[in-house]
Amino acid sequence: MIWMVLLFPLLGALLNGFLLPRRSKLLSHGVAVAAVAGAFACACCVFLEFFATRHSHLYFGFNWLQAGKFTAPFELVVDQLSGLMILIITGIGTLIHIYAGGYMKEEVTTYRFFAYLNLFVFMMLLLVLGNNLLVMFVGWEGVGLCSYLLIGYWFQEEANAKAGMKAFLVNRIGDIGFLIGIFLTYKHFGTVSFSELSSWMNLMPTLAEPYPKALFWITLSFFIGACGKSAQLPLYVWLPDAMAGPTPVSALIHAATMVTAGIFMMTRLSFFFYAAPDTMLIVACVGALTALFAATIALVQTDIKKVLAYSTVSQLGYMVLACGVGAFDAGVFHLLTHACFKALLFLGAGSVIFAMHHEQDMRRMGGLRKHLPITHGVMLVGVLAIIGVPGFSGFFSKDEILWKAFIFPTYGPILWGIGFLAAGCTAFYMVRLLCLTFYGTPYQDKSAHHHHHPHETPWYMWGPLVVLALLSIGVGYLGVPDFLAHLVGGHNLFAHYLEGLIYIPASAQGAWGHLHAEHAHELEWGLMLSSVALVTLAAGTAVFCYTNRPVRGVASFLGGHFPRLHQLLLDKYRVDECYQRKIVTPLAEISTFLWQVVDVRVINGCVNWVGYLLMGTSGIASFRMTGSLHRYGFWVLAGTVCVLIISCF
Amino acid sequence: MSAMVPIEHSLILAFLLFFIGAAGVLIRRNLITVLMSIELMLNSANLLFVAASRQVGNVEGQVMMSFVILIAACEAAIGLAMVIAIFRRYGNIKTEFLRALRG
Amino acid sequence: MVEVWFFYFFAAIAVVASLGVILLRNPVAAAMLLVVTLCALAAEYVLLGAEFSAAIQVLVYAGAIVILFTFVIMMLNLGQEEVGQLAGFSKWALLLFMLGGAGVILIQRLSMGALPPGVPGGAASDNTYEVGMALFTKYLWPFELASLLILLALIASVVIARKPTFPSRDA
Amino acid sequence: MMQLPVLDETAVQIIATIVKFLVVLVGVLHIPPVMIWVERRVPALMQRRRGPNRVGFFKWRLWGLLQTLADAVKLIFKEESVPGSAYKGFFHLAPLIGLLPTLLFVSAIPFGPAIEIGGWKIPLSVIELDIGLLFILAVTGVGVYGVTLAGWASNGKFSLLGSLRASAQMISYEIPLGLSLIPLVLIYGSLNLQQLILAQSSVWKWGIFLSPISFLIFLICMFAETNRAPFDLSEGESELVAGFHTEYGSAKFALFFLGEYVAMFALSCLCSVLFFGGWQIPFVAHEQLVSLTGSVNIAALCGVMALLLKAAFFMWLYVWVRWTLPRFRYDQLMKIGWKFLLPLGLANVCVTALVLAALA
Amino acid sequence: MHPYLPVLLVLSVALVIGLVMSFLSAFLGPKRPSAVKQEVFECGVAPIGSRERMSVRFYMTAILFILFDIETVFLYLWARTFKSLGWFGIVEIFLFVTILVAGYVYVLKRKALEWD
Repeated sequence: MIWMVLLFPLLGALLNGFLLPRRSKLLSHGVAVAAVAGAFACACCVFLEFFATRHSHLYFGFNWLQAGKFTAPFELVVDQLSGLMILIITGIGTLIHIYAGGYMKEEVTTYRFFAYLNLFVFMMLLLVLGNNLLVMFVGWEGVGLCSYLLIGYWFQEEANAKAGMKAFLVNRIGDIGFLIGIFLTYKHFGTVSFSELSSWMNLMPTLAEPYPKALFWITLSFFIGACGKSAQLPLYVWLPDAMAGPTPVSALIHAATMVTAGIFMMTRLSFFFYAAPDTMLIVACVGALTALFAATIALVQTDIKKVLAYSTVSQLGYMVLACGVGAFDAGVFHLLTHACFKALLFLGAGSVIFAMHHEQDMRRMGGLRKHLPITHGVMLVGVLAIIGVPGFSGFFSKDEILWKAFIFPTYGPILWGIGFLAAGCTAFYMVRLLCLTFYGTPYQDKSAHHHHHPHETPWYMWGPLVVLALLSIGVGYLGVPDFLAHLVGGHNLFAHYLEGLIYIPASAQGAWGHLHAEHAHELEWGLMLSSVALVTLAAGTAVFCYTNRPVRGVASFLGGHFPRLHQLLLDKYRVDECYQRKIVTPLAEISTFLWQVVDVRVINGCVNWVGYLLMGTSGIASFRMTGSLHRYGFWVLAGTVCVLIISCF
Repeated sequence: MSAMVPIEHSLILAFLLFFIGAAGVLIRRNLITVLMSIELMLNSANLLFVAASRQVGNVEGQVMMSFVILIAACEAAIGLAMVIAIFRRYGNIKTEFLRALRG
Repeated sequence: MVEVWFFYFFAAIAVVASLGVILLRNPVAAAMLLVVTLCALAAEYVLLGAEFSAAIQVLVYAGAIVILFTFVIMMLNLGQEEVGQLAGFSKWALLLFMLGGAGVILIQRLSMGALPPGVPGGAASDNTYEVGMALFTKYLWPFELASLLILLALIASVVIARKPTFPSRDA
Repeated sequence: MMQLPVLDETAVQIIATIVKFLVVLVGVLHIPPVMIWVERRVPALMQRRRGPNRVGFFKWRLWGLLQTLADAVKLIFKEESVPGSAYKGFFHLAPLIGLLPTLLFVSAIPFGPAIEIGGWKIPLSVIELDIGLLFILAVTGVGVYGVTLAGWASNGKFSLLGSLRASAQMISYEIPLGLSLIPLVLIYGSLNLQQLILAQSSVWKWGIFLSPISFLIFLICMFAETNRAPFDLSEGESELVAGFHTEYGSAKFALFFLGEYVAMFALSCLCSVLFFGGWQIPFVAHEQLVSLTGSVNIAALCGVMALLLKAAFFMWLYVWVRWTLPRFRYDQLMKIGWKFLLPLGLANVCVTALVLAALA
Repeated sequence: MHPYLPVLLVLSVALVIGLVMSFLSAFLGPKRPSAVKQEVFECGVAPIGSRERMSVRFYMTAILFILFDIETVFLYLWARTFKSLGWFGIVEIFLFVTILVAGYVYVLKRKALEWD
């Protein structure tokens, strides 16, 4: 069954890529949806099978790599984490595939799109199911490749192609970190299998040198990998640009699944991270800073997808923060809820864009509530979920993370404070997005080059949205924090579910005692209420600023009073420019030097010189090269005879 | 069937055939004859396979021999196709026209 | 000992006929003598207890491959005068034969008595069956690859022989 | 010391082989005259003509049977004319090269069960091999050379074209011929003709019932392999005068004729052997026959008669078809061979194998 | 007796008889050669000989023949061992045949076998 989960998307990709007639869009779409839906059905079976026993199960495929003592079997694992992940990937994947059929209706090469998309699902499944680092790495690189292909799907436009390349190159930096992590792991532990590493860490009561130091570097390397894939500071720059791809791609790859691979990987290796508190501090800081940093940029963006992209970076920052403070379960829970509501928001934005004929600038929207009632409804749910209104999924997950950050012994309240501010920003920019898009007065296009009224999307586009909206509300109740759940006599189902998987190794128990310590519920209540208050305040401000007012209210306010700050935010802190100046340009100059001088002059020169020498001298020898078959044949034979004669003596 | 032909006989016969074939390759100017001489050389190899198979008492040499026949068939097919192509190009099939490899 | 005399008889036919293959001026005659050589060798295979090999020698080699040669000779309709000449290479050929002669002596000196006596009664009772079993079990992959080789030869010969890529010179 | 030659097994079998072959040879030498007579009288009957009926001694005209004898005598006493531009050696050898394989072919047919003479058990086939089927395929393959050489050696336009056509046709139909026999090997598990016959012990185990498609393919190939109507393109009189034997006359022409009829006879025998139980008489087991007649030899002769009768049916079929069906065009001929019979033969092999494996 | 001895015997006897027969009329028939008689027959007009070249399709036929001949031989081997190999053999030979049929289809698609 587990193999079927993998086989279906692969088959779909191959069919779409190689076999299907190129013109039938319906067939391409049908095959792609069927492949992912089939995988989802199988994944459900696999998950239920696992859920019945809660015993992680290994599936051995074949002996993949073997060199000396090193072995890397092609082996899959189904446990709490990968079981959950395959459900997310195939479930949300199915919805997005269905949606994409409508969104990509006007495309000519849909088969290419769906082939990539199915391949992505396959690679992502491989990533989460692999039982060793190498299989995971194959998936890791595979999703990177698909991401590259899909960002550059409309490669005819140079900007898109460049965005794809940027994503690929930035990811490479992270990948190198990941690879170094794999190498170091193998060097110190002699295996790359998760189950073996996990049991090794579990059995060690204390860690002697060199392990603590090694673990610091190992986890740091892996974290760099996670930074690349999950778009953390300073490697987040590719994700906003990745919005050049089609919106379903943004929803599936750059919001729900691939970008969370870093969080997934860190959770998979949580036993390492727990044992390396120094790395954890770095992780927590990077996460918190990313959350706030991206949220502030999102405040002033005008492109609807860019807002969502920075929002994604910010939310990923929350997850990384959760990992950093040791609350991997909260991180994974936020991953789950975020997957639902961010996919919802992206698809909703996609519907808006679709209805607006590929207009992405929010300043040119407005008053769409009348035209797109369903989209408006689901977007509202999504926004409420992401800003953390009580009762919606985002509330539970974000609150859990902030609480865990608060009780983190080192700089805990500071981390909480940053996250808290970011939550405020989130509420503001999301409500701003909603107001600009759906409320207010419709934008009057002076040039009036399109006369179409925006229409509600067809059922197969809003259907998935409704499902995702229901999920965005419902999923949250799986992870109601303990202190709230106790009110109704329950407990945190999600944390309970992950208990068997995420454990603190014996050697690191001391450092993480606070996670299980008793805390005053009053404090928890207080924090929660304060964040609700902040969210309400921020949302209220946004509503106040952006409805029934000239639209550029706050922009003009900011621009009027803090023009430099406003410009800085609009320029996204000028990180890209800085990278360009400090890294890309010098690199290009060095490369040019290597090319122009070292390669062309020195290396080519040497090779050419040798070549000229040989050409000059070979003229002397080539008098024997008559081109006569007989002579060649004769020398072959004569040589053979000579060898035979020599071998006789 | 009881008496066995000593393998040395087969060796010598194979050797003679091989050298006759090799001589054909070297001394003839006609591509088709050259190809036929190559067939002779292949046959000498076949004879060795069969004789060796007899010598060691199993049939693997004969299996090899059938593979060699298969290869000979493919070789003849492609070789003669090239002869036809060469004939179209040069109007005859003398080997001295094939001097593209001259240094 | 009758077998040995038969062996000599067919060996003589094979050698004489193969000499004819390389020396005759007429390509069709050469092809026919090639058939004779092949059939004589098939007889040798029978004497060596390899009746399946003998059968495919006649069936495939004499019955198919040489037919192809004959067809090509007839298709190109090469006259005798066009094809008969020797390459201007006779002194090398002389050397070759000297080397060949030396080789014969060498083989004789080396092999007579030096090789282990063969396994008696080595000929299988059901030769075809044994060859088939060996081919389809132990040599499974070579067998399947052989089909790819045939495919390759088929496609290559179609491509090469079909259309002239250059205008022919004599047209 | 002089010693009387003692007849041992080898000597007896060698003598028996030569005798059997001579008997077969004499037998097949009678086929062309009889067949030519049949080929003249049967169409005459079909077309309400009289056909040849003049030649005779005094009053005995024997329904024109003697006409063919006269023809034979005429052929032998005619002047032999060789074209000046012909390749002489091959011109003379070609009919022989064409005839030898067919003689080998007919020698490989088991005409009956073994007989016993003076305590020696003598099989009723001249050549009995374990790989009889492959042997037959091999000699038919070599048989192409006769046709090819004849046309080439004549060095004439019509002969060359005729011979190329004929040999291309023969090799094209050799493949389906070979493929059509594979299901029989699959079913009966042997390549030995005598064993194939013995395996068809009852009528319902005859090849025609167990593998009817094979029979169909084989029948078509039989006609094509012998260059008989409706596949007699190589000697299409209207376009090629007479095909590869245009330049042949007198005894050599007779040899070609002989070769053609022997090939027809051999293929008819093979057809009876493979698909109609060979020398077995329907519904009468051989052991029954032996006990009925009281003698192995008489029973064997009955078997020979049965086989010859079955073969005679196919010989007659040749004539019947010749005067019934029109000739195919050459492209149609090749199309039938390569695009119909070959895929059909392959499919037949595959289906037979699947069915057998499923039944096993 | 060696089972192949009869082949040799048949061949030699047939060769002798065949030679006798083919030279029978050389002895019995009249010999009156003339230049016209020795011309190649081309429907009575002056012969122009057979110097033109034949269609490449004959060659294609022969190529296909070789390749399928080999296939047939291997099929015979398989048929002979079919009862021992069973399904394994079927799978093996089907793969073999499939690959060859691919080549066959290629030849058909290239129309190398079209006689027109």
